[in-house]
Amino acid sequence: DTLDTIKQRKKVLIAVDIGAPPYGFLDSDAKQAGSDVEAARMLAKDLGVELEIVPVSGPNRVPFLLSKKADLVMASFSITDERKKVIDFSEPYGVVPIVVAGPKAATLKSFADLSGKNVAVTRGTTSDQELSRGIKEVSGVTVVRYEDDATTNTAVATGQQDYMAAAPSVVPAVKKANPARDIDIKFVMKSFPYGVGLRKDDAALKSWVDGWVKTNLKNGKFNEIYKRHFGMSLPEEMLK
Amino acid sequence: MDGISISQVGFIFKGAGWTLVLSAMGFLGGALVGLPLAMARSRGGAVLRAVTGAYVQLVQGIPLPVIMFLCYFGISIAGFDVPSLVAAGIAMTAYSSAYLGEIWKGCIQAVSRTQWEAAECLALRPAQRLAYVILPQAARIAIAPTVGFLVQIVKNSSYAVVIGFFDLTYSSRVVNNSTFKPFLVFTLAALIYFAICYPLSSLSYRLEKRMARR
Amino acid sequence: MDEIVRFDKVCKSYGDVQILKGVSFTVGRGQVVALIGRSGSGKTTALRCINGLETIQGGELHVCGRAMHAGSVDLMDLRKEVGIVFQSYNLFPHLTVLQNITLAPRKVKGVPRKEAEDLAMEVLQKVGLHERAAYYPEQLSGGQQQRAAIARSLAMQPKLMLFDEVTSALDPELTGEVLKVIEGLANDGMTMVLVTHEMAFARSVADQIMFMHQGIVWECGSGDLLGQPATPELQQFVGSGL
Amino acid sequence: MDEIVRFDKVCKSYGDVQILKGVSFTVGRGQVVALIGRSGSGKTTALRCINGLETIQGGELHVCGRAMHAGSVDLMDLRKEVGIVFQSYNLFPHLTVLQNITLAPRKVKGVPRKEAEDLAMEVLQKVGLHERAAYYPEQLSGGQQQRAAIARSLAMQPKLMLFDEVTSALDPELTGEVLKVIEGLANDGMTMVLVTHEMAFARSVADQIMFMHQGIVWECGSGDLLGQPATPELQQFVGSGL
Amino acid sequence: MNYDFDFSFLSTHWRELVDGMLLTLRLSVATIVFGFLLGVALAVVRTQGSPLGRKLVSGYVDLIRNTPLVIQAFWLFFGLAALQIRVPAMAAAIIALTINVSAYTTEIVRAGIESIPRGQLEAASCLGMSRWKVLRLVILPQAVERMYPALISQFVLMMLATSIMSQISTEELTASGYAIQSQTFRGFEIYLVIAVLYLVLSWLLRISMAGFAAVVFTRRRRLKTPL
Ligand SMILES: Nc1ncnc2c1ncn2[C@@H]1O[C@H](COP(=O)(O)OP(=O)(O)OP(=O)(O)O)[C@@H](O)[C@H]1O
Ligand SMILES: Nc1ncnc2c1ncn2[C@@H]1O[C@H](COP(=O)(O)OP(=O)(O)OP(=O)(O)O)[C@@H](O)[C@H]1O
Ligand SMILES: [Mg+2]
Ligand SMILES: [Mg+2]
Repeated sequence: DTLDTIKQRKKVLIAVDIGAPPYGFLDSDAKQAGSDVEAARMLAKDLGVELEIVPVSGPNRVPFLLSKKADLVMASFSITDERKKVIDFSEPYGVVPIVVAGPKAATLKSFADLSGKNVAVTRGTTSDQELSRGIKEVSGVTVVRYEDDATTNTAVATGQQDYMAAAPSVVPAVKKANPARDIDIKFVMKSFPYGVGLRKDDAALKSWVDGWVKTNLKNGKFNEIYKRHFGMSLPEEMLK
Repeated sequence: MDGISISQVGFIFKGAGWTLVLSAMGFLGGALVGLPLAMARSRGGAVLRAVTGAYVQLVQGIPLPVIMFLCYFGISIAGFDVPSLVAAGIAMTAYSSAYLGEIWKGCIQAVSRTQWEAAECLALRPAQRLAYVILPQAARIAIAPTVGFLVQIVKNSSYAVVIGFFDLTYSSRVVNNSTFKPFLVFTLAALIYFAICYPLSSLSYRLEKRMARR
Repeated sequence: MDEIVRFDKVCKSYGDVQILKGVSFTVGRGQVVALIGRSGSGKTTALRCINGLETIQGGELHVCGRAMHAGSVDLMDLRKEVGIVFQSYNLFPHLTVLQNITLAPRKVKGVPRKEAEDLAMEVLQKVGLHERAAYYPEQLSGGQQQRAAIARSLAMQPKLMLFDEVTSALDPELTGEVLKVIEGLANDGMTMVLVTHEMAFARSVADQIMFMHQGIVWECGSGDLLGQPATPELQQFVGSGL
Repeated sequence: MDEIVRFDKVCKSYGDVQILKGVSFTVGRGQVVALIGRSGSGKTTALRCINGLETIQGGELHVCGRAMHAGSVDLMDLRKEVGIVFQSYNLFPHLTVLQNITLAPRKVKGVPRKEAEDLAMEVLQKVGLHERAAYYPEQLSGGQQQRAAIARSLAMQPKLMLFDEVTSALDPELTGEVLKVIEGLANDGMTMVLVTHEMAFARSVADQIMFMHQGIVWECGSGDLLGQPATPELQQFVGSGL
Repeated sequence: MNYDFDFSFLSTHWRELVDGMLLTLRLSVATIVFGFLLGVALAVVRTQGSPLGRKLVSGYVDLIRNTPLVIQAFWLFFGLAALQIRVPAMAAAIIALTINVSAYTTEIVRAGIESIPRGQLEAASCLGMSRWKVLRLVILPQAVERMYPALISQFVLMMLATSIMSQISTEELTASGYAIQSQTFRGFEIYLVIAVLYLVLSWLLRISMAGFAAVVFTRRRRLKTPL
């Protein structure tokens, strides 16, 4: 079992996307920072082992886990049915609504209004999946897929693209990078709780992580991290 | 610097260090595998030549990023637990051995047949012929193209970005992702690569000129 | 008289083309045999068979007491006793003359460096090149390179020396230098087989002259042979060759 | 008599080394002038000055009515009237003989393809190569290549032809072929300047022979010049050259 | 080995792979054509141009050949955007690859031009051809023919390098692989399939370039002398 392995080697390998602010990024001291990084640190401490962060990007989170290059994935890993077929998730420890954003002036209320437009999205993320699902019936939408969140953000911030599908947390970052581009949230596609990704049949580890998540939701530690990075609180029902 | 902190620049330079380590691994590994490969390709029996030829065709027909993926995930699927540095090193070795093998094969073949015969007629054993007569001559021809290929190794180690190895390219990408300063970050990265590669390629060019004059 | 080389109806083909069609002759200890004949008549091929650079397909060939046709000869061992010098010198360009000469004695026979170098200087003296020991081949004239190549073979102290048109890449002046060296070896009693186009030289230095034609020894005899050819073929060859 | 070429105290240097030190001679319409002289005496250089491959540093040089020394000559235009053939043929290896010949007429003069090809066949006939029109240069012997090169120049219908040792890369048999072609041109009345080492040929074909020595025209005269050299220099040259 | 291979994604996702492959092919062909033309033009400047022109070209070649393609692509992609020039990903990819391959082509063609004997140039100009005509009709055809094998190798390398363009959102073969992976999570198998597809592509490219040579270089075909 992975839990034993972790304890034996006295080190846990957690996959985090450090190119995805505010979940993971480099601060001005070039130290890894972000909500997932902090959560991972907390997990390692509570487990009483050393932490090794394995940097991943959206598309290769699952292969990293399956090929045992990581014990756990904490990389804004939304819980979806497709993913559940291949891996397990812990109880959710955060939630990410995914939205479509665009220039303030544009009127954009639903997928149908995207007709004839280019939309930037990070490849292989839930935003990608939801966007693809939502525009199936809409003609003339071009989805432009980038390799990681930061590239997507850069593309919008620098003016490569006008529209993006992403988590709302990135919108301020884009604005900050280029104030001239007045990007606003247009509509919410869906809200996804995200959890810790585990390999299937890792029962012992899963039950430990589930317990750990519950405890820290109750004692408010997760909410504290979340508030610091997202400027809002976790939904009430999660904190119970 | 505007928008990037000193530590972040330092982070990029640390990535440059890893690029050098990765390149050195790729070169050493490539040389260790490439030399026997070159000998098999130039002097081996029909079967050995066919097998090694197939290996070269295979590696030279697949993009390095895809080789990186296959090594990275393949090794762990095979049940070994290796850090990404090792996986990238193995991929670089596969890549550079195929190219170095071909370069060196050409150099060995450039030593004329009559040298083999002369050595043979002096009763030197096959290994001695190679060691004392052929390889020293081939090595002289090989220096310039080998140094030239080193540049390719350094540059192509940047493909390790696809498996998230913290080389110069991935480091600058992460810094860009955290700072949104693409122009600055990638110009800096390009300059560092240039500073590493340019001396090598002009050295290779000069050596080539000198060889041509002989 | 000992026989060093005995060709007995030796046949040799490349693919379908038969080059040697039953060559027979012998070389006794201390004898000098010259092979002459038109280009393509198989002289080089015959010479290369002697030290095993080519395998033969028919007949018998004995060299230094070894049955070459049997196919089980230790060639490395044979070549310690048989030296060969080519038209194109084939010196090792990355080594000095001295290193060229000491390489085989040291690595093959295990002679210690010092001793090998003394021996090398001795043979260099013999070919008149002792002052060029530290030079690289490219620093020497063609004639000097050829003499160095001869010295390299001599340093293995062979029982038999083979020479394949060793002067044909040289101009007349340099040719003279090299022929003098070979003449000296003949006087020292070295057994030699030489392929040459220098008729006058063959006549003066060889005990036996073999005229090869169409893959066999067409005529043979002492140096006088050239003066009184018995066959029209040799007559024609001598007429054009001299 | 029209003057096609007039050298008047022409000087030419490469860097510090003066090669032509005041060369003077004229070539009239329909004349054949042969330049002879020792290697390095400046014959090739003089020839190259005529069609502007080299610029001159002193004196006057008129070619087909143009003042070459003035430096404002339209070389493209001049070269439509002056053909040159080199020792090393310089055929274009990627084109057939016919394409080699039609290239310049079509691309420089704008002659339509069909017409250019007819003309090409005509000049090929003249040099005896019409059966080789579709061959590539590498498929031809040296003599054939040289004749093709002559045909290529002729197809531009020049007023003046220059030949620089066009036979010295050829063996005697092939040399004959080429010289016959040049003789034919002379009989047709073509104006020609030829650098040659074939004294007998120069004598028979040239109206004027210029002996160049130390950068000037040392002696000149009709073919008989070679029989009765006036200066010891020419005497020596003729003695060694014939 | 505790891993079960599963290639069932091929039956549902083959279309994406084919699309990716076609895009890779289009990207390669476009880049080969543009890169070759630009490379030849630069080689001409490099060998015939003014001293300033030559310096500029050799600076360009040095710069491109001593920095990695990925970095060039990032720099160009985001750099252009920062200058408010918007280019679609496909165009950006073509520009980056064209610049890259043109630098190598320049060096190859330059070496070819320099290997043509001076006599060819003299003979042509003595026939009254202008400099440009000499170059176009005599020098370049021979130079390209001589260097054709080197160009084939370079173009195959370039085709393989298109895979890195997935990083700037070009949906070529490797990107198709990413996309299928993020839906099926069969990473290793997918890259195996992709590796095979690239092998097929590089084989196709070699064959068709050799075929092209047979058409263009009439002499080689007629004399049956291989390149
Ligand atoms: N490796 C080979 N494969 C096929 N044919 C060969 C080979 N080596 C030599 N030959 C042919 O064998 C014939 C005899 O060659 P050989 O070199 O023995 O002649 P030679 O008498 O030494 O002539 P030369 O005076 O030109 O050196 C020639 O017709 C040659 O073409
Ligand atoms: N490009 C050059 N730069 C410097 N010196 C040159 C150049 N071309 C020719 N020379 C020198 O000019 C001299 C005359 O050369 P030229 O070729 O005119 O002689 P030539 O009479 O044609 O001799 P040959 O019979 O050998 O062809 C020679 O000494 C030669 O070395
Ligand atoms: Mg021979
Ligand atoms: Mg000359």
